[in-house]
Amino acid sequence: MNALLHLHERPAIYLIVAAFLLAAGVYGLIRRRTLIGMLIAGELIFAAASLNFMAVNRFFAPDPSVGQIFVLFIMGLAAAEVAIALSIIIAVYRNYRSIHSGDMSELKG
Amino acid sequence: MIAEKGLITSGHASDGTHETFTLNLGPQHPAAHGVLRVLMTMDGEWIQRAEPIIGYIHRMHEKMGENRSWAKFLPNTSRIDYLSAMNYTHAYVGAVERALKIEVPERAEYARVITSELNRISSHMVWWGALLLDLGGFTPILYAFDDREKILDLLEGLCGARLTYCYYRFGGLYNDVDDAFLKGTRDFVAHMKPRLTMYRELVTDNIILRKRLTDIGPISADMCRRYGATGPVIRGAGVAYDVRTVEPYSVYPKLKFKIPTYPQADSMARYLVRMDEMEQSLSIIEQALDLIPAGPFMAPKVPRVIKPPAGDYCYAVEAARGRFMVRIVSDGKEIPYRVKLRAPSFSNLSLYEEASKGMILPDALAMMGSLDLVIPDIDR
Amino acid sequence: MSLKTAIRETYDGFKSLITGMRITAREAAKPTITVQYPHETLPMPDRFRGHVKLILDPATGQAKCNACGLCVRACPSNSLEVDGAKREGEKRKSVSKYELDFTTCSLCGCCVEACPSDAIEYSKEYNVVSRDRDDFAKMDIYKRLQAESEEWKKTHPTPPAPPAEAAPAATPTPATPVAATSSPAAAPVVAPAATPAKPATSAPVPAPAAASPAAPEQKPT
Amino acid sequence: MNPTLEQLTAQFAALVAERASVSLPVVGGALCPDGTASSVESGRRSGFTPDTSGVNPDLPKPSPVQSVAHALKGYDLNATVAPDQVVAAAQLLDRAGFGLDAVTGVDWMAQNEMEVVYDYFHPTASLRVVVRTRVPRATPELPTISPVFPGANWHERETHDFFGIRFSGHPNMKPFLLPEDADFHPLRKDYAP
Amino acid sequence: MIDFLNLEPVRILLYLVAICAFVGANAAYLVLAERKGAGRIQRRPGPNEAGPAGILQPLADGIKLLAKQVMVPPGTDALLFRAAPLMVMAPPLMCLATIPFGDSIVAVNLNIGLLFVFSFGSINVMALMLGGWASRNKYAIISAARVVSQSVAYEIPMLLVVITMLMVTGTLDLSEVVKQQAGWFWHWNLFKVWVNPLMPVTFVIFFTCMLAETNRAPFDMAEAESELVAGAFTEYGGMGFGVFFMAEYANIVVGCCLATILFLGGWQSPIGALSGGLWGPVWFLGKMYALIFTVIWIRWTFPRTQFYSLLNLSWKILIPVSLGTLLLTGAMMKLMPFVFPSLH
Amino acid sequence: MKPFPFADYLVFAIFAVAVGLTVGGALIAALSTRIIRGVSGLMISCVGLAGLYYFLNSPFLALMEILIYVGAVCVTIVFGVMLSEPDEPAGEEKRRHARLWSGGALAVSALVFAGVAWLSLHGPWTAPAKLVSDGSVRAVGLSLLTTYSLPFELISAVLLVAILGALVIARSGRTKE
Repeated sequence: MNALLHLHERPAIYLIVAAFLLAAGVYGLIRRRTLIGMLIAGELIFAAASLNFMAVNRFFAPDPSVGQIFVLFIMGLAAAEVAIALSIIIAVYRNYRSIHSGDMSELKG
Repeated sequence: MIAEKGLITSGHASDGTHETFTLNLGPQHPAAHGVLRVLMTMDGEWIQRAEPIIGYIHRMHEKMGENRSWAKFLPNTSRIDYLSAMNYTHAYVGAVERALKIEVPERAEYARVITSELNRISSHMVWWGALLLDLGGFTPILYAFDDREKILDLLEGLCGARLTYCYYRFGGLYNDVDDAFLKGTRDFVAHMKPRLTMYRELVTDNIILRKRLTDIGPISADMCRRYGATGPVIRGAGVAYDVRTVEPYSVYPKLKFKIPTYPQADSMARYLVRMDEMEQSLSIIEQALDLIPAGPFMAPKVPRVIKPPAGDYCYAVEAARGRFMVRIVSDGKEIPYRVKLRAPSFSNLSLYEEASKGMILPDALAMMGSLDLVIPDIDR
Repeated sequence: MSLKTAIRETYDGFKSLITGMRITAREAAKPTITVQYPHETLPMPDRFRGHVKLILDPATGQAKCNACGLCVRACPSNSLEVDGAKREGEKRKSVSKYELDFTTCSLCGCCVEACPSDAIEYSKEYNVVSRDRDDFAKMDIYKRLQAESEEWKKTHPTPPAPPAEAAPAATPTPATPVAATSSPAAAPVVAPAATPAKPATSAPVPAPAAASPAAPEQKPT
Repeated sequence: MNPTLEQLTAQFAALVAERASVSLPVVGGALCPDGTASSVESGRRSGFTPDTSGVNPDLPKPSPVQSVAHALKGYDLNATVAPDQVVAAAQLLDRAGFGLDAVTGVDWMAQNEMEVVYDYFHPTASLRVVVRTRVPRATPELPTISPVFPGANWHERETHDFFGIRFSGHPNMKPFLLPEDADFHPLRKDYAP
Repeated sequence: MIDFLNLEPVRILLYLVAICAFVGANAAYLVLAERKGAGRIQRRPGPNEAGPAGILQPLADGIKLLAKQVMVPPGTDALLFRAAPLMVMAPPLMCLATIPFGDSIVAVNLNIGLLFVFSFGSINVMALMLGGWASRNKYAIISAARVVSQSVAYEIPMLLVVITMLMVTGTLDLSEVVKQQAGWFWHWNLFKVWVNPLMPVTFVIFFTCMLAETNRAPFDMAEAESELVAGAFTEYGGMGFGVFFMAEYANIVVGCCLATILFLGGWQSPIGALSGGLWGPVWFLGKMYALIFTVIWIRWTFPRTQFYSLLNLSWKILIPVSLGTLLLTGAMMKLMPFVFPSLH
Repeated sequence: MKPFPFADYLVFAIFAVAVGLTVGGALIAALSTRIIRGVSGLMISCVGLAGLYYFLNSPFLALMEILIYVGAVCVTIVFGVMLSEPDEPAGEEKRRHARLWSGGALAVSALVFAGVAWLSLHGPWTAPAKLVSDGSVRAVGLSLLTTYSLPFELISAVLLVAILGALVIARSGRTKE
């Protein structure tokens, strides 16, 4: 019981949750057939990475600001990625009337 | 753009890159001011095509005219455009008088001009408030209604009704203008002038309103001509077309007034025309109050049973929304053979489809507000 | 657009906004203008066109109407139904039924204008409410007159013995005495019998002084 | 160009020259002092025969264009044309700078005809022109003038609703003011509700 | 931070209850105040039948809304449709937890309170958007699209202004911000023209952005009645609509609280004394309600702006000007370090 | 102030809620068929993640997570959803094929989960002897502007390029102004 109450002070739980987020992201990436769905799955993977960073930063890093800085960078990258990806998705949608990845396979050079 | 299966019919625009959807604006919509339906084909918020669909309160006034005597049609004329009922009655009464060659006494003519112009002011006030309501300003309509109430009280004291006056009769008036009315009208004119200044400061000068109306909804003079748009719409396109001067009727030739025109042909021009018209109407009323003679208010010999000689007769007046014309066709009987009501809002709305092409939704609604539509007038 | 005009425009725009707010603040400081309707009412203008009502002949306590039917013919919407009967001891016909279909009446006033004997006028009643459609579809004007007539009888405890002679002589008398005599008692009559749900306060100002506004002048010929 | 339109052209030219430049108000009647000439009720009509919609040269030619006193009638010029000439008349008036005011019909049941009336106004001159034509009641059909005056679109739809007059070539002859399923034409004299 | 939770959960719970009550009462009575204010401006009495001077009107409205069936129209995404009102109500409640109403009257005295308010405030957009989208109504969807472009456009100048204020105050702690403005009213940030000569302009920008972020007239694009019927809430009835409505007022309260704290000295009195104890909330609420009254006043004076001029205003005027104030403040800080004692 | 007696339980409850939101949100994001619910799942997951960051001693990042992910990323994705038609096409694929796909995906992700979890639990983690900074906002800010100033600038450049790129790509199709 005591162990359960201090769960939030154990690194393992964070790492496992991060692993789960990663797995969910991977599943989504494989399973989703629309570009936006894939984008969401990608965001989950980013979140997994961030959580890992933070957990390691909190429990194992000598300088607890480094992990936070990296998570901030990840957030910035994620925002940039979303902006670009969505603009691409919209451009694709305009041209192909669809954003299903299967339909994209007919793209020709 | 926004496509949802089953809910939004998606189609392809001509260039193939934009998806359109259909927006049913009305028959119940806050901006329609009645039961007007506009079927809009939208590309996002951009209008590709806006087709007004009318007839939801069609009452077939013209058929009603064909199955009752000439005099019995009088109450109907107040109910076509309930906001400028005086003008409409004037046109019908004028047509019958023209057919019967009745000379209307001068006192009655001046009274008609005074009441018609009061009616025009009250109509423009409703338009002003309603336009501001369309544009999201809530307060002006209540100020306008406060002032309009004074007009309605005057007219109610005169003829007993506030909206559907039925005040004119063939050859004169229903009852005489009394001193209380004349004095009340003078007081109203004095009261109204500073109020118009207030209107200008509160709304016309407002930067938000100017941004919303300037350069929005251009309707060129040629377009007005081809669609038959009259009234403030054509005057807002720079053409000084006003029935009061083009086909002078009643005692208007004896009164001095300006026809406000603005050449910009946008919504702001139409707005300013109406605001100026209120001032001009006040000046007309002042002059008419000074000029109104004593005397009878009914022509001496109006037949008890009206039987206009066979033929067709037109009579047009400048109603608040534009040229209103009554064309009566008589076959010499007690009952009209045909009454055609040429309603100004009908023609003013008919250009909406062409004018609203490519506009953004709020602008199109602002333009619709600047046309000053009265739906019963369109549907008749 | 140069910077100067931009700044100028911004300044003007801002000033117009401030002006607008000043005006609404000024208006807010003024007293309210609305009339709180059920609690207070406005006086009705003399010429107000309510539904028609029969005029009581002050001399006889009976209706002036002789059921000639001109009003029925003048009505654009065929809302009137009038019937007359010859009463005992009277030379002319008098009204025995006067029904108004208020649901179709457009209050145009054609009937009042058409009446040759000035026997009908507009009531000042605008608060017409009922739960029953028939109260309007078959508005019994004659019954109201009878109620008025009863009131008249109370104020005139001894009705003149020979009414047949007095009646025609009294017809041309101006209408003002009617109001003078009947106005104190008219209030309950004006409030329609068919309005049980309505509080008594909502009755309009009872029968104003000049109840019959210059009736002879307003005829077209 | 047939005589009607020629007359119309000539009179327009004269009238427009006279009035368009002058500042208003001018009341009509100068050209036709008696001003009572009217072809409506007299039964005189344009050269119309039921089997062909064109002008029948056998019929005596009425004077198709009349000047009318504005004070008496409310319009200045009254032209009666054949059904196939309405478009030409509209084009003529369009070139002269006129605007379309209204299109409407009159059902002359006694003569078994329908009259279609086109009202034109001039935005700057005090000049109003009425163009009339007649079609048989059995087959009321006319060419549309909506390509010339787009405002006629609605007026013609309305006239079709009320009278059942078909305007061939009209882009959108759907029911307008009447309900979508209305199969009657209320302004026909034989219509009983 | 975790110790903090250990110590004061009861206090926080109590405060949360109090905040819920505060928001509820405010939302209810601001509606009444709005209607009364509109009535005053339009020279009519406003609601005056329910209770003396209409004081029970919110109660009557609430009962009416509660008694109505909550309709979920067919074709909607029922789950999101139901979730959106909750999502829209949660952020202002959270935000108010960090607002210091007085010297020590604050639920959670976060040292990054300002960030807290903004991060939770950003959820609001998402909620409106989901509500609009889930309604599957064309007007609602147009409104949702407008909400996004509008709040994205106005979040930028607002955050720029807030960054300016951050530079001036040097802290994200809202209580600290207020404490710095102690003394007479010229110590308020609004009047600190020696720090940044454009400070009043900054305040006007903040206020404008606040109006736009809360979808208030003249920027009420999201629920432009005459265009989009009721915008994102078109399909909502009963309490669903009521919650959206309350959330709008709760957001106004939050926005005005923030403006009070950042610019008008929070709970500090304008005369240099009488700030302590119960005087604090009095001053704070006085300033806040004055701002709210201005918001109401503006709504009933102006017409609605055009959508693209709204965006133009943000992108072409507010963002450049707020960037300008930001740079100016930075330059002033560099050039005149003596006016920024907090940094040295 | 006296410590609250059930504080530990409360903390645990809040922690459990945070973990639950993260995991549940991720599940919704990965499994839901309607894309708009996927976005909502992502949003829920981010809120839970913010709670976890809070427990990891960084309320600053918790708020940034909400501000950026919920306020910006999710809103942008929903906007993208509104602009296109992204719902999964139902019944287009053969059911067996679909089952195979999801089975495969499930296997892969389970493998990933197991592997990463094993690695995380059995990795050579050692707690540091002493901390060089306290990890506060001030410390983060200081190192952002000193040690990590180059990446910081690079990130801002990336963001700028992303904005411009997004503008260019999304604008090309639009002919109207």
